[in-house]
Amino acid sequence: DQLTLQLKWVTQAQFAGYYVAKDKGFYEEEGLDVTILPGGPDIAPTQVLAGGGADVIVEWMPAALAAREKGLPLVNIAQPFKSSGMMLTCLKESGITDPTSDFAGKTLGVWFSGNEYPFLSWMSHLGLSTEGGAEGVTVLKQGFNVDPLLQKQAACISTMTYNEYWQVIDAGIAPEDLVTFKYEDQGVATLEDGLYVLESTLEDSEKVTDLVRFVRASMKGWKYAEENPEEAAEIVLENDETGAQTLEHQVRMAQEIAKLTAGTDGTLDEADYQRTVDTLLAGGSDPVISAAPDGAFTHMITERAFD
Amino acid sequence: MTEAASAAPGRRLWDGLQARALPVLTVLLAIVAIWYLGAIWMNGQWVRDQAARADTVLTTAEFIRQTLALDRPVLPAPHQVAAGLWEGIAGQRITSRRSLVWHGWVTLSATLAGFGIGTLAGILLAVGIVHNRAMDQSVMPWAVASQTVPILAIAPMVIVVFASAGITGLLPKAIIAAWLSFFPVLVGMVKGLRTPDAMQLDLMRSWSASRAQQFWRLRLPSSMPYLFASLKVAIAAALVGTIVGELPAGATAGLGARLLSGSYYGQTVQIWSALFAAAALAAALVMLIGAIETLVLKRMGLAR
Amino acid sequence: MSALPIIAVWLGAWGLNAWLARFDTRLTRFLVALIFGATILVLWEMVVRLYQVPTVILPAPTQIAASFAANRGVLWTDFVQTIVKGALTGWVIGALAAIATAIAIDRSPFLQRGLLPIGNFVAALPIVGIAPILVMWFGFDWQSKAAVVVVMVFFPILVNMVAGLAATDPMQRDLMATWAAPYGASLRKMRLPAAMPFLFNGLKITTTLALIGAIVAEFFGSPTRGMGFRISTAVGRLDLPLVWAEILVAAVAGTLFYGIVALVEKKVTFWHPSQRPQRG
Amino acid sequence: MAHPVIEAKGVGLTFQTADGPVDALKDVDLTVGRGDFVSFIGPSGCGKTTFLRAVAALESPTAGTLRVNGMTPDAARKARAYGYVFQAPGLYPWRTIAGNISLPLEIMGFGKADRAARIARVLELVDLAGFGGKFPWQLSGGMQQRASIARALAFDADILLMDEPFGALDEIVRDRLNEALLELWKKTGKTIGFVTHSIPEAVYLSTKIVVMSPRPGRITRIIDSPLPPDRPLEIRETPEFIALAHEVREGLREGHGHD
Amino acid sequence: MAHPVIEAKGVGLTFQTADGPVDALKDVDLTVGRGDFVSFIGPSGCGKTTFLRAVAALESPTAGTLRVNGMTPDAARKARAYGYVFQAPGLYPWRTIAGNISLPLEIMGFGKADRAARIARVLELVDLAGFGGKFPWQLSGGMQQRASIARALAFDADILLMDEPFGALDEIVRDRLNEALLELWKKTGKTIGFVTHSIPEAVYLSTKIVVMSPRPGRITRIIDSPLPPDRPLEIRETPEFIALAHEVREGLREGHGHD
Ligand SMILES: Nc1ncnc2c1ncn2[C@@H]1O[C@H](COP(=O)(O)OP(=O)(O)OP(=O)(O)O)[C@@H](O)[C@H]1O
Ligand SMILES: Nc1ncnc2c1ncn2[C@@H]1O[C@H](COP(=O)(O)OP(=O)(O)OP(=O)(O)O)[C@@H](O)[C@H]1O
Ligand SMILES: Cc1ncc(C[n+]2csc(CCO)c2C)c(N)n1
Ligand SMILES: [Mg+2]
Ligand SMILES: [Mg+2]
Repeated sequence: DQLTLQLKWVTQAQFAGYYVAKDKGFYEEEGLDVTILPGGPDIAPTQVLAGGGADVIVEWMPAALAAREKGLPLVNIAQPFKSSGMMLTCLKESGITDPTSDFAGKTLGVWFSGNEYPFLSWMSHLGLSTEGGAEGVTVLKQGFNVDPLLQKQAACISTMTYNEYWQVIDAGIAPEDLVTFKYEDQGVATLEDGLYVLESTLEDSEKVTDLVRFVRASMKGWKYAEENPEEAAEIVLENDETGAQTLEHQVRMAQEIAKLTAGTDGTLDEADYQRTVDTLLAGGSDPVISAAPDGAFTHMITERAFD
Repeated sequence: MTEAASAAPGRRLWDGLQARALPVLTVLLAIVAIWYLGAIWMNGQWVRDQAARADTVLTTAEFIRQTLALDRPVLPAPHQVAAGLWEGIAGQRITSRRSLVWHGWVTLSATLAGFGIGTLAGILLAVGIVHNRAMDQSVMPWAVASQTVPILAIAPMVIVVFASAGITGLLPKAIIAAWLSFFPVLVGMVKGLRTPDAMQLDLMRSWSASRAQQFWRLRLPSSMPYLFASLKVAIAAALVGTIVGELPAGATAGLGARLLSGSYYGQTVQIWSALFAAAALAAALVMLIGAIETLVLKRMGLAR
Repeated sequence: MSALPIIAVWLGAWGLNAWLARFDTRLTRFLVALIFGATILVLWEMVVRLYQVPTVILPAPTQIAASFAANRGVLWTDFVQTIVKGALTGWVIGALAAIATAIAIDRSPFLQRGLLPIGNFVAALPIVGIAPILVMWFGFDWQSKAAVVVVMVFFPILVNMVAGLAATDPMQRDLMATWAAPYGASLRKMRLPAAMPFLFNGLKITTTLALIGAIVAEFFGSPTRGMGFRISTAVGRLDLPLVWAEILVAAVAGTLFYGIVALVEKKVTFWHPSQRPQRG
Repeated sequence: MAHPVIEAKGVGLTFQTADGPVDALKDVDLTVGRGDFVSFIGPSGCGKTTFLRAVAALESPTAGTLRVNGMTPDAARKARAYGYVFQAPGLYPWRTIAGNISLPLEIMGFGKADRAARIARVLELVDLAGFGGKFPWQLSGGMQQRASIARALAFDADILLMDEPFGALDEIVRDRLNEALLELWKKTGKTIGFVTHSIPEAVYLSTKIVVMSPRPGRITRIIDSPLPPDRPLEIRETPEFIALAHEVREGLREGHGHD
Repeated sequence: MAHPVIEAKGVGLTFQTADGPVDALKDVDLTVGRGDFVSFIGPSGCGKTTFLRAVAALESPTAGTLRVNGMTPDAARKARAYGYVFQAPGLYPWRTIAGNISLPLEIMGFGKADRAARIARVLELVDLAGFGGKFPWQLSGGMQQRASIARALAFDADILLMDEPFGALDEIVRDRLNEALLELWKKTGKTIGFVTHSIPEAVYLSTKIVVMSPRPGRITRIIDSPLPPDRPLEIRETPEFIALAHEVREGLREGHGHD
């Protein structure tokens, strides 16, 4: 059976599990023909899903819940990523040591296009306005790369533990010259890289069977990638059509990703879900979502996959 | 005076070459020189910071050498870009994903498709506008408005919308390219088809020529110079459109994807190489159209 | 069968226009264009409703209008940031630089032969490529957007202006020679006026380029306002009506910008055959 | 047929311009019979071109009636009754001289061999044999004008309308073409309408000279020529000729008054 | 000064074209004294325009020597010795008629009041008073040509060079302007070089008629006119005039041969 998966970002080890499952024939074993569509800076996977361009998407939970409130009935069917890899990376020379006291008056780089929600809710936790001024923080829409930090246009930028952070290091800045704040450590972590489908898909029993097989094969891929990061990185590299990735960077990314996928078989942990919803709801005057969502996830698929 | 005129033809060719090549070379040289200075100046900050972090003091020669050899320069030096281009063009099998030739080909095919669609649309609309008064009055203002829609900004969305309608691959890119390239053709062709003067039209009338005869034998031939001028603009526009269309297609192929991934990883050398490859492609396409133009106009006796 | 009403509306509006077009007065010309646009909007609304196109793919005009009304403040802020600060400033600087360069080139055939071929090459550089570089050089705010616009509009205007300065006919130049006019006088009194139709051609083309450049450059980094910023953010938030409201602002602003330049052109180059009322 | 070739009764033509209406023609009555050679002469702006254009259905009169061969001018146009030579050559620059002459023939559906024969014949006639392969801009102004005359002659229209065809030519060439035109007219019996600024030319060529005057454009005199059809160039020194020229000049002066 | 105004000795001018060199002028010898009125006449392409342009330093001879007022033509140009009327009006379309006439005056640094007075005077002279505020394209071709003549007269250059200035005008207007030009010449004693295709015009106006012939462009005859400076229009019917015209025509025919 045919299935299309829309990734959240470009081909890289962040999505190693899916590429491994495809390359190693795990999907084929389940009788599936999976097409993997890479994402990009301005691709909104939710929009692709709504438009019928994909059956399943990889998306972050804040964006998925926000879309659900907008009337697009997204449902989480599996959660391969247990922990969040998001953090804010600052130059030590900016003098920031403690988020609660030092962010005021600084310029921070943030990703937008639906990825700004975790940051916004963190700031509202801290009681900082994002409109600039001495009491708030000035927000920059961060582009694709880490230049704003290197060029000192921002005191801190958003980075992922597995990707942008290492680009900063590769650019020649020593880890001692940096200060990082993980969202996990700040108690504002939200779930990343889950698999989402439309509610209507779940009403179709044939589709549901496909999804079950898909999740099962994908998780097999993830576990394989966890254990063999080098091989996973090579598989990713083969699938990269731009030819821009380097093996060294992808291997490192695969190793970092393994830390995030560790400790889950893909079943969504309700406690993690609740923490994400609470974080998003506690947004002060401008919460990301206004009410606790209902039916935003299902365990049906993972249960049938792993029983 | 007369002696100079009767100089040997070989000598004259050489003089002509010199008169053409010398200024270009001079300006080129000046640009490269300014570029090197700029590279030293713009990369200097980083080199100084690094030296400060490492607690070393650099000699001037050291400093200059380092600014021109950074991995992630703010402005790569010309020789770095040249090396990147050479590596991308000649250093790979052309089917390799690291080959600029391969990416160039992907972009080129979508560009040509979009250019074809755009040109056809532009010409058809122009013919309609010239022959139908209602079309003249209604289409033109909206054609102008259509170009002010920031198509480049909504290209990602357009790609998604097309994907939802089942159109994927080369076509969505080509349609964005076509959107950008139909306008110059439309404007040029309307002007061109209207360029026959009153007397030429009156002659046709006095011979009682049909509309079709008027079109094929008068309007179309006299619009040729305008058509070619617009085609040159249109093909460059189509290339830009394709490249932008390739950006949101994410990590797939094409010079646009190459630009983007270079940008994503801060690989300035890769950006600049892709950029130059794109510009060279555009220049080659424009030159190709120029060559066709000369050929056609010469056959028509319009080139002197 | 559900396409029937759509086709009916189309045919009806077309018939009305064909009839109106025969009068060819200023009023009917305006009406014809208006009806054409209105028809497209109605058809759009009908398609969206009849085929139940999801809002996240294509919102209906009425939804866009509602979003426009609800977000006037945001739209205005974005307009000022992107169009007034980014596009206009860049366009003015780029145009002035191009005109000055064109005059320099006009004086020196050496420059003309050296700069123009290279200029054509540079003009072919896709802006999307330079935008991230310029954002890196000029920072996140409107200055980098203006820089992108400067680069984008410079060469089209330069090429037109150079052609314009050379557009005097030989007789007009010979006349100046018989009067032994110095360069300054022949520039001011002959070349500049003769170049105006060409200059305006370049200025008109670049109005839309300037808008596009300023908006696209915001994709590569921006403060948290601006039309490009809003469009990409709103797409991420699935707020498609807001995206289209921004597009509407861009289209209206662009058309106005174009219209104003065309109007000034009419005033300045009233003498050019293309601006004179057609005889016969 | 009993119809006169051109019959104008009370023809008026008013242009609506931004500065108000312009009476290009007013109350024009004129009858031209088959085989007439009619010259129109008068100061600039008196409506000569406008009248010729109205006859060829390139303008529509706003008053009076105008008939050509008993039909409306437009019907006559559709019947391809006209060969028209404009004041400027109006050659199509992307066609060679032969191609230009061929164009109306193609439009009217002449066969290929017939076209070639006609082109050769008219090129000979205007002294351009051997130049058929050249493009217009490779010829001097005078040669271009002759080519445009050749083009109008090639398809043997009944009525030849010529708007100052010889204005750009020097005297010698002009004399030669005048003779050739007279020759052609005598041989073919075409009806010719001819606009000129030159009094001797009008007198030398015409069977009927129409003198016009501007503001509003109208006919002030119609002079029938007593000269015989055979006119050597030397006829211009005869007293009859000089008297006729004098009469035309008088007519012109009347209408000139204020200008 | 003892210098002749224009002195050409063995002047040749060859254009290098794609089809090979074209001898536009060859071995031209001519001396023009102060106050002469010289007409150049000859078939199309014989080099009349080229010679006038060489005198005005708009072309450089490739052989021989050419002096104007004892200087090189270029030095004379810089000294603003020339008023030049081209074959076509060549008005600047973005300036009104008055603005066009004012332009050379501005360039030469005339004061404002002086400019206004001169503009009014020359507009009167060419019968265009009241049209100063119009733009060129609002006038008929003839009026434009007169405006361009007015422009050349406004700054009182020593030497007036006119290239078929009256070609586009009808006979009556032409007669009137011929008279006015003669009047001006007698009054100011300017030296005038005048190209025309019309034999009577050349004879009527000139003190010296230069007949030229093409391929290569050269002078075939120089005819000094015995006519007195005072020339009513009727002089054209005198036997002297007719004889002179005949001589010019003979000269022209000689050079025409094959064309
Ligand atoms: N299309 C038009 N619109 C307005 N006015 C016109 C138009 N065509 C001609 N006229 C005016 O009609 C009058 C007659 O013009 P026409 O061209 O017939 O003159 P003409 O006798 O041919 O003059 P010429 O000897 O200069 O060719 C003029 O006053 C002219 O300005
Ligand atoms: N710029 C040029 N380049 C090449 N050939 C030229 C150029 N100007 C003139 N000629 C040639 O020089 C010869 C003389 O031309 P010129 O214009 O002086 O003739 P003319 O006597 O003024 O003719 P007309 O009466 O047609 O104005 C012609 O054969 C012409 O083709
Ligand atoms: C312009 C832009 N920058 C970052 C992201 C966010 N994002 C999505 S997946 C991922 C992991 C990258 O290693 C990141 C950072 C985005 N969507 N758009
Ligand atoms: Mg006329
Ligand atoms: Mg000449």
